[in-house]
Formats: sequence, structure tokens, C-alpha cells
Amino acid sequence: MLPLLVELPPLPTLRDTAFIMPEIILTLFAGAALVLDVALPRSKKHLTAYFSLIGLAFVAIALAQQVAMTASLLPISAFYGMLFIDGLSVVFRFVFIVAAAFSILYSIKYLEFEREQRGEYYALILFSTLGMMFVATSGDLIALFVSFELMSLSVYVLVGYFKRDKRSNEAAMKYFLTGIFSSALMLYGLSLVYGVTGHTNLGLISETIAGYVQGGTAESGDPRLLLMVALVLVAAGLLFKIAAVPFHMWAPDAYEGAPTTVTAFMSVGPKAGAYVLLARMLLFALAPMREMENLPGWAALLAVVAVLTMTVGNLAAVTQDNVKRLLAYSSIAHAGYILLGIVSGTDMGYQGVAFHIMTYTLMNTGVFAIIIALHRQGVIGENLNDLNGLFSRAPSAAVLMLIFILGLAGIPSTAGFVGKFFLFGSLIQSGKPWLTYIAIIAVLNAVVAFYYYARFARAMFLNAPSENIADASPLLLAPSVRITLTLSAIAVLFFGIYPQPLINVADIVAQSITTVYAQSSGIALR
Amino acid sequence: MSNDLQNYIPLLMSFGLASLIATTLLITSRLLGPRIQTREKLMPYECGNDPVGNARDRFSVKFYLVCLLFILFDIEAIILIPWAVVYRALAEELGNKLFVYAEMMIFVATLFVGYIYVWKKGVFDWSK
Amino acid sequence: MVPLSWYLILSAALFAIGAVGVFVKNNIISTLLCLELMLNAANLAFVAFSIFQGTIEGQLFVILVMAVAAAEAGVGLAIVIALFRNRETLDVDESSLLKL
Amino acid sequence: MMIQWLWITALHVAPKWLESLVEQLFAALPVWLTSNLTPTDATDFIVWPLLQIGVMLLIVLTVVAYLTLAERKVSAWIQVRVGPNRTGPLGLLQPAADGIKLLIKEDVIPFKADKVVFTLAPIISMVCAFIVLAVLPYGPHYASITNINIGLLFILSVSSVGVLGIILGGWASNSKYPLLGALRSSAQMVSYEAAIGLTIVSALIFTRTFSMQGIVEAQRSLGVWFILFLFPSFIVFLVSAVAETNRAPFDLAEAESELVGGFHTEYSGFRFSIFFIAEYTNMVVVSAIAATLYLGGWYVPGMDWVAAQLPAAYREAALTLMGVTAFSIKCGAILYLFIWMRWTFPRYRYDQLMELGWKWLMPAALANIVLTATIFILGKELGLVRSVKGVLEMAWQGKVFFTVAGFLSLFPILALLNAINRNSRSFNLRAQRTTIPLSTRKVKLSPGVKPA
Amino acid sequence: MTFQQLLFIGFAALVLGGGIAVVLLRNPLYGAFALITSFVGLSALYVMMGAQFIGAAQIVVYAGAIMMLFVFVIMLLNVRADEERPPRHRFLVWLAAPLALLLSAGLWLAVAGVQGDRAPSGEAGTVERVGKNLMTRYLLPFELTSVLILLAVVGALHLAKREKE
Repeated sequence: MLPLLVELPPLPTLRDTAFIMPEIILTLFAGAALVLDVALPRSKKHLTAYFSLIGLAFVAIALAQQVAMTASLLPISAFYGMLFIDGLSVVFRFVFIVAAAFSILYSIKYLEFEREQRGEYYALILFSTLGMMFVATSGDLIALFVSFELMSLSVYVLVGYFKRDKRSNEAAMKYFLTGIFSSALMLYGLSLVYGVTGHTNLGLISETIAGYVQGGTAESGDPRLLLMVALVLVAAGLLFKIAAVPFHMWAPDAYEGAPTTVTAFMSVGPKAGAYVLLARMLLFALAPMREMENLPGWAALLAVVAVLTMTVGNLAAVTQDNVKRLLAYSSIAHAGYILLGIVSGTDMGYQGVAFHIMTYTLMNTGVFAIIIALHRQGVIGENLNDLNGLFSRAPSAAVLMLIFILGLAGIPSTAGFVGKFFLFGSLIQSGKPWLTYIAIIAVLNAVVAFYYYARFARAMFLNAPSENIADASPLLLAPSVRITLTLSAIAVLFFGIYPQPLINVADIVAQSITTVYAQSSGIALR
Repeated sequence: MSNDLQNYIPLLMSFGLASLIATTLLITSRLLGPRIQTREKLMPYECGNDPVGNARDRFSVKFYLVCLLFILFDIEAIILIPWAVVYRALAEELGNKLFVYAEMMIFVATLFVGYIYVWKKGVFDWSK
Repeated sequence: MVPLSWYLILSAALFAIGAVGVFVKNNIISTLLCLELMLNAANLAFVAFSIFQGTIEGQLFVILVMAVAAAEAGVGLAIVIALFRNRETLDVDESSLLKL
Repeated sequence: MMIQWLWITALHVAPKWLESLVEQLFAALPVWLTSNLTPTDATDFIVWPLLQIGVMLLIVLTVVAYLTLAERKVSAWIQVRVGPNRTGPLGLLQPAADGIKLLIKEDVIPFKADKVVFTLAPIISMVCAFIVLAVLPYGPHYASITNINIGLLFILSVSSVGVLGIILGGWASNSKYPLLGALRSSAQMVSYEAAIGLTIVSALIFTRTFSMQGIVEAQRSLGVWFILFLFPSFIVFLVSAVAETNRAPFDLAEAESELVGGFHTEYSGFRFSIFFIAEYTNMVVVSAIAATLYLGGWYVPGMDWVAAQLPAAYREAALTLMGVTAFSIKCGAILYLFIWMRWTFPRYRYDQLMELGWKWLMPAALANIVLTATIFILGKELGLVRSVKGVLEMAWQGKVFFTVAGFLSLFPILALLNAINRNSRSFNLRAQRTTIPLSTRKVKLSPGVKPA
Repeated sequence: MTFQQLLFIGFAALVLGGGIAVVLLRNPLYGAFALITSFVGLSALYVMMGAQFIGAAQIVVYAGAIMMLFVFVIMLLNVRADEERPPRHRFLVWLAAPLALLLSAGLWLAVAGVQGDRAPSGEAGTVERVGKNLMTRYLLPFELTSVLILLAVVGALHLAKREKE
């Protein structure tokens, strides 16, 4: 017989299981939602939505148990380093839960209206959330890849959820093809990372690479060359997912064709998941490759991408009339801003990334919620013209929309401004002149962005209602949605004026990133 | 060459030999048989009638669904196989016997949810 | 003995072929086939690294990638079927409702 | 029994020259025969295995040829007919006559067919059927051609590729019946293949290896056939195997007496007979797997004891002889069962076929995995079984426990199947009858007339 | 050149030939068939390396299951060969060979230094080893896979099934 495994690791204990309690609950609820869907009659299917919301509440409660763990900045590892609990993972899992909960809440009426009310929809959102949560906690390439695919695969299905709608089909196809292509790129990159380092554990990879970068080049060859190839492939795969510029072509189509609720979800949830994965790969596993001797590190690479991304995103957004496409380009631009925070490499930058993703989640889902409500019989509600005279028809909705739009534009006294301030400020704070130039470009970009966001305001407040919108019926804002929207609008304003609480949260993320980064060669994850 | 690899050489040979036999037989039959080709003989068979329409029409999507389910159960089997093989050894080595048992039960239970779902969606009811 | 670099070169070539195929093919199903080729190139690299380094992780990765690929193929072809039902064509470029 | 004893005693008193002859014979046999796992040069691992494979292919082809005759004879016997009896004594030359006839038939390729694929499809079928033969354990290790680590998995994978031959053949014909037949055949094969894959998992808990020889050895070391421990699994395997080979009562796609002949409608002459050979070879393979997994392969309880009674020189030879004989008898029995089934059970409808696969066999296989794992853990907790260096060891109590538990586990499985299929319409005749409302009955019976 | 290297070249040719055929053949069914050939070659390479389980799984999962699904869908939708249109991005076809060469050469350069071409360790890919690690160390992704499969069933079923209204 063969020699068996040399040393078996100790079994996962209850402690390990406690760390994935939120995920376990989420899985149970997702499975139960499926069974519930089969059991419920057609007229009662919307109950699955409420069931899923309850599930998410339980998940949030279970996750709250882990908040205390972030006090010690060192990450906790469980399941033999497969899991990796730190500030980043805890905070972002909350973001995912909020994104999922908002999307579910805003979907109920919409799906009812489209006669596509089914339990699968909510189950798929929960599955996607599960994937995101594991992306945020995984500390191993294998777990990262599988959970990342779990996240994306459910979104592919969600994009094509309206299977009788050609645009939905096509959007799903485009998103699927680009998504799998980027996965394949990333996978090949990961295989090279594994090949060079011999590990799949992020901590061990980081340690090994640090050794190579610092002075392991005296041997016959230079492993950094292979690492560069790997880096490019992994980064390309990830940039595809966050729709950064050379790889952004799919985003407007997918955003436009997808059901609006799904657009709202994918613009915040899975995208944030991709940011987290990017952070994990670049700021942890490949952190030593930020800047290298004689070779370009990923910082320079990413800076170029960031500048291109925000410029192209903003310029393209200006010409759009379709709200969903416009918001797609706006989200591309925002991706550029967020990349800046990663490029800057300072505490402030990381705070900005976390802060901006959190507030962006609120603002973007808010905007989409209003657009979803605009969608009524005979009105697709996706054109900018459909917003005409919204203030006279539905004043409260118009005001809410205005607040979110201003937040996205980054007007002072909204939370959007604080995020951008941190992101741009971090570039200047880093003290490198080339980053300062980038900051200037970014500010110019933000000015361009004002223009297209202002078009929303003009349409809503100044333009008369268009003739072809026959019905003056009130928007489909359920009380629960109305309350949620109001609360998030208040939050946008509140954190714009008094951002300190949220900055503290963002600081947890930043601290966990910098701690790990500082010790990236010293942390053994086992 | 590792000792283990040698066991695979006969497979390669039997592959070659089998394809050789098949082609030889086909060629022999081609050489031996008569060749009188008529239009009727070369027509697709439709119980004596002239063929109607295109043969390659589209089919029920059920075939796709069955094949999809096959894939998923196939994957499940492929993943269960390493488990079944190491089940005994691991149960001994780890000390905790129920652990190896439980992890598979979780896996099977997850898929069983899918099985119930698929059943209730009527994929297995061919006549519907 | 076959050196590691041979396997890696084969895998790189396969990857490049697949990547080119993705861009070249008109038909969605052919595109999906090329994507499978790319995933397999990555698998080959994983297994080669795993064997030559004596670590097992690469092979575990490959098993899970196979499961992922199966799931992807299932979903992707389902999307193809849904698309075909509504559009009757599988041409990537033809009459795209969504502008580029 | 008597004869065996006589033989053994005869060997004991056999003259010295006979003993030395056997010894010399074994010494003269090339190295590969006793240890073809460690060949010394190219001749050893190229020429001899090639010869071995050639001989094996020849034997299997003959077996397959006579299997067709056997099928006809048995069916005739079941239907109280005579069967082929003109060519040769008892019709023994019938297969040869058939072969020659098919060989000199005209080779027709329909003009609409895709010529390349049309030619390739039967070859794929045949290669996939034949390549598996190399890993079957015909007898103790030197009687089998090769013993790879992943034998069972190899068989599974090759058979999953074999379906392609059928589907391509149907597609290439470019005709309606073959295409429909191919789709239905492959959907059916694929459904039951999944059940086979799952049911094998429960067997692997006991065997702990894929190697076909290893599976036999596992049973030999215990002195038990696994059918005792794994009876539900055996049933699932057997039913799935019949369906997997597209045989009656599952031969829906090619029900030649009711429908047009399935995927090979457009095939004639020797192209057809290649498909035919492949199908029968698959039968042999499937029965060999069943024999190996559940019936001990070449192992018969007591054969080691018998061999131990012999002088050392004969032991290997006797074991081989007994092993090969036992293996052939087991395969033959299962093959006979296949033929018997064909003439006993009426054909299923297609919906029944799919339902049987997915709603009955699949949950049965899944439940069996769970039950087998549970029973094993239980047996372990009770201290009835332990493994020493990877080899299972158990006293008679353990064997009794696992046998009883194996048979008893049939009941929970049946209960589960009954529970989940209570409202099944395909297999419940009463439910089927009541679904036809009176108003739609075509035949109106006048009052007072009783239906015949 | 040893026998093993010869074998490698043979199988590599099979793999590459299959891959190239996938790109060049216009009929998707032929393409699928070529891909299966390529997968068989890959599986043989895995077995040559010693990763037997992966080799078998490659055939069962890819050639036997995934490609079967492709073939079904191609037949289901009756996808004909591409019309006589030129392939998209034609220039890329000519770029393919240099690209492949470049990538390969770069990898060679990079790999030759790092790995120093160690001999493969024996018994690297046995089922036991794979299973043990999958069931202990990599338990979490393993369980996650079941959720992934469940998700794929749900999603694909929803998309492909025709609703009865």
C-alpha cells in the first residue's frame, strides 16, 4: 500500500465552524428558498422574497458576532488557512448583505409586474451573496476561485433571468462569454502563481514572492519574469470583472440588457466582490510586486488602467441617453476612482476604497430603485426622457433621486464627496509626484462627471413631463422601499456631513490591509 | 519510465489493434461487396416513402435537460469516488470517525435539495 | 524523461489557440468550445506544476475546476438555448440589439 | 466434487516426470507471463502484450459471435422453437455464416450522409468496446493483460465516450429515424450511466481501490463476495447495466419489432455488424464488471484451499485455471440472465424508462451510498471490522453483520422509493387506468354487454 | 530521445491538432469532436505525468459529460456550419502562431530558471492522495462545489425550460 498522507492536519473544530456560521445560515436559507418556491402556489411566490430577507437578517446577526474579532488587527485563519477573517472580510460581508437585501427588496414589485415572480431569483441572489462572502473570507486560491465562480455564475443566470426578453438573453450571453474568458485568463495566471511559488495559500504565496523579489534572483533565472506574466493575466481577469478600461466593453450591454433589479445588484454586489478579490490578490498575495527593481510593478500598471478607466467612463457617459447605459459608464468611472485608492498604497487610500464602496452601494442601489419604480405599463423607464418632470409627478421620489445623484457626482456635503476626497487626497498624500498628476486628472474627471449627473437633475426638475407618458399614476414605491430609500438618502447626507463613524469602519479595513501588507512576509497561515 | 506507466502501454496497443481490426474489416467489406448504387437505395429510409423535409430538425429541450442532470450527477460521482476510496483510511487516521461521514452527508444533502427541486420542476416526467 | 518546460509550452500554446479562437469564431457554441480549451490549458499547467513540485494542490484545483467548468457549460448552453429560442441565430455579430 | 477430489489425488500421486514437466513449462514461459509488470526489455513489453491482446481480441470476437448464437438458441428454447440448426451441427457454424454473409454485403452509404462521420462512428463504438477488455481481470494477475490503478474508472470513462459513437452514427446518417433513435439511446445511456457511477461509489467503500485486480483481491482477502454486503447496489447495477447496453426490456430506441431500428437504421452490411459486435462486446464487459465487483471476479471461496492441497509447482497453474473458469462461468451466468430478461419482460415505454432511471435507480443509488457508509461506520464502532495496512479484516461476526445489514438496507431503500413515487403514474397501472375519463373512451359498450 | 518523450510528442500533437482543428473547422459538431480528441490526448498526458485520477476524470467529465452536452445542444439547435463569412478579426488568425510562440518562449525562459526541471515524484496523483487532501485540508472548497453544482442546476433549468403558460 501507499504511504498515506505524511501528517494529517488537526480536524476543524467548532471554532472553525463558528467562523462560517453566517455562510452556513445563508446556504440553508438559499436551499430552503428553492424548496419553498417549489412548494408555494404561483400567487404566493413573493413570500420567498420575504423569507430571503429574513435569512439575510439572520446572516447579519451571525456576522455581528465576528465584529469583535476585528479588534485584534491580525487576521484569524480557520480551516487550515482556507479562511481568513480580518477587518476587510467582516466589513465587506456586511456590504454584501446590504447590497443583496436592497436588491431583493426593490425586486419584489418589479418581478410581480413582469410576471416573473419566482423563488429561483431570490435563491440565485442568495447564492451569489454566498459566493461574495466566501470571496471576502477565503485565504486560499482554490477557495477563492470556486467562490468567485459561485458569485459570477449566479449573476450570469440573473442577467438572463427574463428568458423571453431578447435583450436579457443577449446581455447574459455577452456577460457570460466575457466573464468566462476573464475567468480563464485569471485561472491561467493563478496556475503560474502556483507554479512559481508552489503554494495556493495567499500568505505563503506572499512570503515566497517577497523572497524572490528581495533577492532571490541570484539563481540561474529570474522568477519575476514568470510572475509578471502571471500578474498580467490575473489582473486582466480581475479588471474584466470590474469593467476597467481595456476590458470594459461588456458592461454597458450587460447593464442595459439585464433586468433593472439585477443591474442594481450587479453594479454593487459582485462588483464589490471583485474589488475584494483584487485587493486580496494585489495587496496581499502579490503585494511584494507593487514596485520592483528593473521591472514595472503592478502599481504603475494599475495607475495607467485607473486613469484610462475613469476618463473613458466619464467621457462615454456624457453621450448616453439610456439611463442604464449611462449608469454603466458611471460605474466604470467609479471603478477608476476606486483603483486609485489601491494604487496610492496609503492608509488614506484604503480608507477611501472602503468608504467609497460602502457609500456607492447605498447611492447606486438608490438610483436604480427609482428607475425600477419608473418602469410601468407601456413605459420602459430607462430613457433619460422618462425622468422628465418627475418632480411634478412624484416629488419625494425626485428629491430622493436627486440626493443619490448628487452623491454619485460627489458634491460636497454628500457621502460621495468624502469618498472621492479620500481617494484623490491619498494620491497627493503619498508624496509621489506622478501620483499627484493623476490626482489632477481625477479631479478634472469629476468635473466632467458633474455634467452628466446634472442632466438627471435638469430632466427631473426643469423639463416638463413628456407627452408620451400618459399615466400620471404614482410610482410603484412600496412603503418598505420608500422607508429604505429615505433612510439611505439620509445616510448619504449624514455621512457627507459627519463621516467619522463610517471612516472608523473604513479604517478597520485599511488597518487590516496595511497590517497584512506590512507583515506579508511574516504571516504564516496554517 | 516509471513502473506504473508500463501498465498503460497495453491500453495503447489494444487501442491501435482495435482500430486496426475495425478499419480492416470495413475495407475488406468494401472490397468484397458488390457496388450497384441506385437512387432509391441511397435515399434516407422513411418506411418506403420519399423523405420529407430536413432530417436534422430541432428536438425537445428535454434531451438537453437530461444531459445536464447527467453531467451534474457525473461530477458528483467523480467527487464522491475519492471520498469512498479514502473513507476507511481517513476515518481511522483522523480519529474522529463521524467527521468524514458528515462531510459527505453535507455534500449529498446539498445535492439532494437540487434533486428535489429538479423533480418538482417536472424534468423527470417525460410524458408531460 | 519529459521535462516540465515541455508541458508548460504545450499548455501555453493551447491557451493561445483557445484565446485566439474566442475572438475569431462567429458561432457562440464554437466560442464556448474555445473557452473550454483555455480552461484545459490552465488545467494542464496546474497538473504539470503539481506533479513536478510534488505538491497536491494543483490537482485539487483541477478537480474543482472541472466541476466549475461543468457548471459553466451547463449554464452557458442554457443561455444559448434561451437566446436561440428568441432569436433563431447563434451568430455573435448578427443583429445585435445592444449597441457596442 | 468427486471429480475434483479425484483430480487432486491424481496429482498427488502423479509421477515425477509430470511434475517436472509442469515446472519446466513454467520456467520456459517468458518473463512477462509471471511478472509482466516488470519487463526487462522492449520485447517483453511490446511484443508479448501485443500477442496477448491479439489472442484476447480473437477469443472475445469468437465469444461475441457465439453469444449471438446463444441468444438465438436460448430465445428459441424459451419460445419452444428449435433455433438455428442447419449450418453445422446444432447450428454451430451459424455465426461464421452470418459473418461471411455480412462481409460480402454491399457497402451502402446514403447520399445525404456525412461520409467521414458515418465511417468513424462504428469505429469509435468498436474501439471503445474493445479497449476496455484489456483491463478486465480474467484470472490471477498474469492471466490479465494489464492491471492499472484506475481500472474501474477507466472503464467508466471509456464507456462514457462510447456513447459518442452512437450519437455520431445517428447524426451522420442524416435521416429522421436514426437521429431520433440516437438521441433517445444516448439520453437513456447517459441517464443510467449516472446511476452506475453512483452505485459503484458504495462498492468502493469496501474495495478501496479502482484496480480490477485489487477489487478481486479485496474479496479474496475477506473470503466473501461483495454481493452479500452490497445487495441493493448489485440490483441497481444490474438494471442499469441492462439499460446501458440498450437491451430489452430497455431497447426502446431500437425496438426492431415495433419501431424502426434506432440509430443504426441507415447502417447495413459490415458497418452495421461492427455496431452489433460493439454492442455484444459491451454486454460481455458489463457482465465482467458485475462479476468482478459483486461476484468476486475470478475468486471462488475455497479455491485457495484447493490450491494449497496441490504440490507447489501446480499451485499457480491450478489457481489460474480455476480462476479463469470461475470468471467465465460468472460472466456466462450474467449474460444468460441478460438474454433471459429479454424474453421475459415486456418493453418499457420511454417515459417509464426515464422515470425508472431518475426516480427509482438514482435515489436508490444515493440512498445506498448513505446507508453503506452508515453501516460501515456502525460496524467499525462495534469493532467488527478493522483494516490492517489498508487491507480489510473481519471475523465471521463482521461478515454476518455486513451481510445482514446489506440485505436489510434493501428495506429502507424500498420504503424511500415507495414514499417518493407514491403518485407515480408510469408504474401504477390503476392510476393509469383512472386517468382515461369515460367520456373519451372510443368504444361505447351497449348496456348489458360485459367487456370481454 | 527516449520512448517517453516520443509518446509526449505524439500526444502533444494530438492535443494541439485537436485545438487547432477546433478553431479552423467551421462545423461546430466537428469542432466538438476535435475538442474531444484533444481532451483524450490531454488525459493521456496526465496519466504519463502520473496524475492518473485527473486523467480519468478528464475523460469522464470533459469528454464524456461536458462534450456530450455540447453535442446535444448542437444537434438540438441544429446549428449548421458557419456561413461562408470570413471569421471575425481575421488578422488574429495570423497572429495566433506568433502569439503562441511568444507565450511559449516567454514561459520557457521564465520556467527554465525557476524550476530546474525536477523529476516528477512518483505516486503524485493517486486517488488516495487526492482524496485525503480534498477531504481534510480543502474541505471548504469541496463543499462549496456542491453549492456551485446546485446553483448550476437551478440556473440552467430556469433558463432552458420552456414555461407552460
